[in-house]
Amino acid sequence: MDSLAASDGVLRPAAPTAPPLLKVAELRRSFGAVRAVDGLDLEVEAGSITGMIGPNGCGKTTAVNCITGFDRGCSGSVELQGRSIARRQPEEIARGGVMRTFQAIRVFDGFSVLENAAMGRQCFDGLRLQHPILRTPRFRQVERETRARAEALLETVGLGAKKGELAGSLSYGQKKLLALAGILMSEPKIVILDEPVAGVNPTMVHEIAELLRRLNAAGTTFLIIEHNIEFVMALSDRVVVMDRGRRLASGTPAEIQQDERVLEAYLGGGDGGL
Amino acid sequence: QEAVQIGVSAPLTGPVAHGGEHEMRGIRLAVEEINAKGGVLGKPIALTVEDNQCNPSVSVTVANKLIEDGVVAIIGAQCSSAVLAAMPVVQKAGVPLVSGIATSPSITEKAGIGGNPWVFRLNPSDRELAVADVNYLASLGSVKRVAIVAESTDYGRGGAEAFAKAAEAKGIEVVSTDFHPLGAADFTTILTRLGRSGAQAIALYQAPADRANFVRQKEALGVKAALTGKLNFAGEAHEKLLADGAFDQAVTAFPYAPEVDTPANKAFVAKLVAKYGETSQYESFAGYEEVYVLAAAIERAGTPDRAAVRAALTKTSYASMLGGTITFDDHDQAHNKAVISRVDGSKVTVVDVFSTN
Amino acid sequence: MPPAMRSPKGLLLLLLAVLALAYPFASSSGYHLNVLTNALFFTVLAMSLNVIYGYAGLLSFAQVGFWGVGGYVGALTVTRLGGSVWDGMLAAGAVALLLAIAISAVSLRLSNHAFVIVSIAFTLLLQLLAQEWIDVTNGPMGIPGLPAPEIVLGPLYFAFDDRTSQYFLALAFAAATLAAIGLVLSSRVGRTLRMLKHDETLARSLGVRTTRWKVFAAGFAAVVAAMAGALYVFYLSIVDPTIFDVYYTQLMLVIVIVGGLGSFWPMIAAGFVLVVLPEVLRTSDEVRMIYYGVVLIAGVLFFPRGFAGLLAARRRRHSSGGRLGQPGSI
Amino acid sequence: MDSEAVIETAGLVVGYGGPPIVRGAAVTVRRGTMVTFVGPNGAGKSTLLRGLAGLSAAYAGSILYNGTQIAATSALERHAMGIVFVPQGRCNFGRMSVEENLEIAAHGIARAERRAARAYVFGLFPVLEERLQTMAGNLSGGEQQLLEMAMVLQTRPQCLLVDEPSLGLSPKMQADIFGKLGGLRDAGMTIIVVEQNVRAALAVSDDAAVLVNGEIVMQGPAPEVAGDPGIRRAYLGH
Amino acid sequence: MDPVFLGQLLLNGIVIGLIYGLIATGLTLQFGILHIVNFAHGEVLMVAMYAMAALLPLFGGDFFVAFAVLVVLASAVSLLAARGLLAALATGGDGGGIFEKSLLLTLGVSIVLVNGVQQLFTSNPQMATTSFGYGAFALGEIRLTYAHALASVVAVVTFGALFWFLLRTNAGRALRAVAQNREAALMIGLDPTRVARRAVAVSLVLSAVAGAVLVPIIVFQPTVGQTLLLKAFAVVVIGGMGNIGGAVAVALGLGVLESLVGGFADIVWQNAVAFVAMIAVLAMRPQGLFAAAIRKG
Ligand SMILES: Nc1ncnc2c1ncn2[C@@H]1O[C@H](COP(=O)(O)OP(=O)(O)OP(=O)(O)O)[C@@H](O)[C@H]1O
Ligand SMILES: Nc1ncnc2c1ncn2[C@@H]1O[C@H](COP(=O)(O)OP(=O)(O)OP(=O)(O)O)[C@@H](O)[C@H]1O
Ligand SMILES: [Mg+2]
Ligand SMILES: [Mg+2]
Repeated sequence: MDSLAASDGVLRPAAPTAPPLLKVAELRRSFGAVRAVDGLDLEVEAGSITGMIGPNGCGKTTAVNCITGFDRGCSGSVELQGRSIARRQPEEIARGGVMRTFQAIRVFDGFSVLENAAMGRQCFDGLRLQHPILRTPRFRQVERETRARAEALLETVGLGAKKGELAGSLSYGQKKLLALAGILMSEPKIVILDEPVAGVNPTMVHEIAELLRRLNAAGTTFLIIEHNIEFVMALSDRVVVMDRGRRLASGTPAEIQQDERVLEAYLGGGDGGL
Repeated sequence: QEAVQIGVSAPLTGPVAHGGEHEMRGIRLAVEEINAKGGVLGKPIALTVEDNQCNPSVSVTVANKLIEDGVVAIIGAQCSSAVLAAMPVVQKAGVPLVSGIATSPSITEKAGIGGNPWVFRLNPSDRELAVADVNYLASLGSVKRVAIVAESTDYGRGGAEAFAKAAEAKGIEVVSTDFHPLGAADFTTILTRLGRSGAQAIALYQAPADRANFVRQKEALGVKAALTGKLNFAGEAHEKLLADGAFDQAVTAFPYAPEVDTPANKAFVAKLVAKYGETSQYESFAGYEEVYVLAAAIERAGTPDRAAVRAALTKTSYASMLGGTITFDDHDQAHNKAVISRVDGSKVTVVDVFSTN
Repeated sequence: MPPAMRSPKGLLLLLLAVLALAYPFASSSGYHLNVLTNALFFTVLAMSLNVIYGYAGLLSFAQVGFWGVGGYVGALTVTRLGGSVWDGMLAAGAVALLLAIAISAVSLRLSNHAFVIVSIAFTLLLQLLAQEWIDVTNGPMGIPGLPAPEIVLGPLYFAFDDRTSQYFLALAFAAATLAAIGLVLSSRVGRTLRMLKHDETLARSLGVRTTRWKVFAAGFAAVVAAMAGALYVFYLSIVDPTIFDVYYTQLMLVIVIVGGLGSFWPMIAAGFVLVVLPEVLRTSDEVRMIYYGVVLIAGVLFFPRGFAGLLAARRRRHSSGGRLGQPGSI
Repeated sequence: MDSEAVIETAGLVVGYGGPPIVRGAAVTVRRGTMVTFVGPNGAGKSTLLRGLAGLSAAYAGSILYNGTQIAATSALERHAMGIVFVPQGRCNFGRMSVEENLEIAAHGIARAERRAARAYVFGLFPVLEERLQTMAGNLSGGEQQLLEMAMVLQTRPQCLLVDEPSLGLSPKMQADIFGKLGGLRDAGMTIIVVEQNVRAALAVSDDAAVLVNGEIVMQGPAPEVAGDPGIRRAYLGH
Repeated sequence: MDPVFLGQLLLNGIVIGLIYGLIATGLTLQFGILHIVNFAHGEVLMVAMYAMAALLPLFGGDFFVAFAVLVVLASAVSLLAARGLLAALATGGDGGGIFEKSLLLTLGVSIVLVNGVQQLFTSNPQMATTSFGYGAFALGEIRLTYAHALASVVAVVTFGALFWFLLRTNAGRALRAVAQNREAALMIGLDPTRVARRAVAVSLVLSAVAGAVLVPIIVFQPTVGQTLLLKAFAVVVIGGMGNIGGAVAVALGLGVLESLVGGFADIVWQNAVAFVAMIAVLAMRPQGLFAAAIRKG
């Protein structure tokens, strides 16, 4: 069944010097009779953009929840740079450099857009408790940097004019963009995006792609789950296809687009609006 | 014409509000009577009433407010902890406090000689009542084993301890002592146990509502044991229970009973019934006598000066409606008479009015 | 010009300080001072609830528990261990901190509703303990006759044993604690706590150690409440189990909600209004509690978002933006 | 095709209590047609739909529904008249099972017809039948989207307003859903769609409008809008 | 061990548990489902008790007639009260936080009711005499008073009805739906306000029913409701917020636990054990005993 997945691992030239940044093996999670993730193997190379596609309900989001610690009922191994992060608390995993967005958008409704963006960085700016309380010079310095970066990012995603407004009053797509900006505020090792451009205007999708490419060039690794095939194919170095909780195929975008099984299981009728 | 200001601190809201309400009836009645006869020092008495919610900190606030308002003296507080909290306040300000209901022994310990000379207590302590109760119980000869049920407050604990001690002295065995939280509504469990413990009597130290629940459930569960301890039969619920025979064979020593057959008491009861449609309760009686004792002291002092009134209070000699004469001892504690009653069927008989000391 | 006077807010603050300091000299009423002193204590207590509820979003009925524990630990430190009142306050803070950490360990994973129940159960357990552990707490009678706080500095001696000095002591305590809380909450720490309240999952995904922050909020709030409780019992000169009364919880909650969850100055204003209000209503004797209830109901009807909401609404009218709620709601 | 207008607005201004968001929209939707609104994020597309559905206040302007003025009616009244709105993002009863969600949504359907209605939506979205006892909040994003469509389509509304029906759906399902919407339109339903999946949506629509900054900048037959080079470049991502 | 004693304790416990559950039913709808905190819940019971006590003499102490009249009266009053409550909660939009607003509002109502009733009826403990008198069933040596038996039966019937209502009727489903997602309710044409109003009215009637059946059991005074409040809230939360089966199970467990503690140890420790048990149970099942969690990601 998963011969391609298995042989794929064998065929690939081993890179002994650089183990994958994120390595997931035999990941499982079931809910009653539903085996949402059913022995998933996944590797994300450092510095890559890896796309992940698959039909609705095939277990993509569940897998992300397992990797990032939000789902406590998973089994299997999850390694970041060779070290296990399975069963760690989500905030520790985030601090370790694995950050994710949520498919069902989450922003802090009662905070301003700028604050929302700034919050993405506050656990990573190296300040300790006393700095903000005593408003030390170091704190002011960091605040200035955070603000500058937040403003720049908001500008890029088209929210520059909205920075003073409450995040709760944004439109759906704007919230999505805000969540994305927030997660990009710090410099995580790997960013996992769960449908970052669903509901985003096509023109903006191009700009997001540009932004991600730029950040990737600067060293950030991405794992992107998306149903926008064009976006995934254009951006990814490798694409992993999931089906029924496991890996159905993986390869370069070109390879995937030729794969019969993928066309049948996912894209539907071989075209799927490509 | 200026009035003589008397302050009242009473629990008018909160868990023991009914006590405060009845105390106010007695207080108001006494003040009306005195004013009708020309008041004290030729001036009417004016009451300033404040709600202390039976809460010590509110009690302090109230005491301060009353003192501020220029009262000559303060009556009440009713709850022991409220009295205890107000004591240092009145001492500092030099205002007499007359308390007729709070039972905590530490009030007496702290009052009078070597302590706080501004606090006076009229009611007998539960210890004295318990001794009288047990003595009478022993004299009946039929009760050898008793169980104690008391609320877990200073009132309940103090009463239970006093009763146990008195029982021991008389060779009556205490088979069990149960404390329950104030406001407990269900006693079926305790009653189940007591019903099987062989106790011939159950001594109660409970707030009226809890006692009524207890007695009603005891009756329904068919637990056969006479009731004793600190009981009274006033108030609608208890009157009904009494009428239904739920208190049959009960014996109690209590600071007051409306059945006491003195002219003064009969008149007092009649007045209250006329005014409120309800017979007098202990708190009304206490409120009434608090006012009279205080008014007499002001009259004797000849001036509404607080220190003079305090001095006059120490020399109190007041003829209580129960028949005794109230005087204060070194600790400013009066030893009023108390009442032993028993119930046969639904009929309350005052067996004895005895002096406490 | 001193910096405090440069902004209108600073000026207001200065005015307030002058008023607070001058008040005892302007009025000779011990009763009024007593009410004001109470207002100081309850404002601090309410502010401690604001830390954990208004900011971190955990409705804790344990605050009154800590307040009571503070009272008892303070009293026992003085009566049993022979410490000074200040030792009592420190001990109160320390014990409360330990208790807060312990209770946090069990309760912080709970849903918000479950947390409420646990915090109530915790307080009621403490009350039971105060009531029933008679050997230590003296049971329902409480521990009366607590000494007044005093300062002994070599030959210098000062006792806070009259209304005015006690008022100043309470004022100093309130100013210090409120300033500390204000400093912490107005900084990024306050924002972090509010993140927990708004969306804990999102906060965790951004790396916020939510458990640690909740413990921080619980501990901070507990220490403040306990120290206030300790000072309060020396002010009253008695501690007894009614210090755990729901009355205090209700008062705190009402202050925090009327002030506006997570607000600072409006909450302080609410603290004063709501402590003074029942006293003002005393003129009407038995029905005063009914008036009080009616005032609460009217409060909800006319200021549904508390004092803070009132201010915010006024500010909004002058600027645009900000989110307005959707019409109607269940 | 019938050319009578089902919805006709003039000078419609909609907002959330603050400044107006949609300013002076004039929209005409003919019976049995499908109209798609496109535009950048935050343009006011959802706000316009909410205004039509009665969920956001119309500050000014008129909304005619089958010729009757409905600008002042409530969302529930409009629902009763047959205007049904599916909001953007998640909108179901998360703590109830899929079955209960479908059942409750069928409250307006006569008891005798419920079984048929159920069979109909299972035919549209078979996956729901497999997940019948799962709590809606636990479904995957795409499954929830399908559930919401199913809840609403059960009742065969006269006039359907959908905000981003393809959100979170796999390419296969996207094609499927637009196909189904087209089918419903062909069966006589009037449909107004807001979409970011512009190409797929315009392919099945009769008419289209481009909304920018709260104002309609272009309006016309779908192919015409899709073909306008300026619009394509600026808002359709080409 | 003495089986009669144990049997009596268990029976007492079950009955107490059922009564706790009955007191909690109104809250299950208000708090468990609609998330409206009702601090005046105990006062609603209290007022119902006074009303029942006032009605009883009019019907010669016949409990059932008075009960029927009370339910009719309560329904009328509840509809009005529900309308008023929801209207008050709707002031200022939902920005004020429905939870906080309801807390403050019902606290105010509670204060007004306690003190108002005290003004009208004094705070004397009241006892109503009913046709049950002090009668009891005797099962061998085990006794069950008529009043307790009645309360138990009413409790069981109420739970059954509520269970059926919430899970099997469209109105019950609509209620849960509206509380979960107002916007989705509008999407499918449910009127959230009307549904909520009906639910609050029903919950108030349930509270009145609970108050009425307590009349033959406990003596009451204006503050009686406050002592009943905590355990009712605990039952609702630990049972899993709106889960009727859970609430019943927790109530029964609590009743039996308390009864056993009271029977074999000191009754003072009943509450202590109950509180510790609550904390322990919640520490193990953070969402409550019978609530399922929804995925976060
Ligand atoms: N907590 C849960 N309880 C029951 N079933 C669940 C739970 N969480 C997920 N599932 C089921 O597991 C399957 C996988 O869901 P998941 O959200 O991972 O899908 P997905 O690949 O992200 O789909 P989509 O593209 O639609 O977002 C779905 O069928 C869903 O119904
Ligand atoms: N609840 C609200 N309160 C105040 N302003 C709002 C609210 N919702 C949206 N807005 C504002 O209205 C404008 C239009 O929002 P709307 O949701 O209609 O956009 P949209 O075109 O649907 O965008 P998207 O494609 O991202 O869904 C935005 O600027 C947004 O900030
Ligand atoms: Mg998903
Ligand atoms: Mg939108």
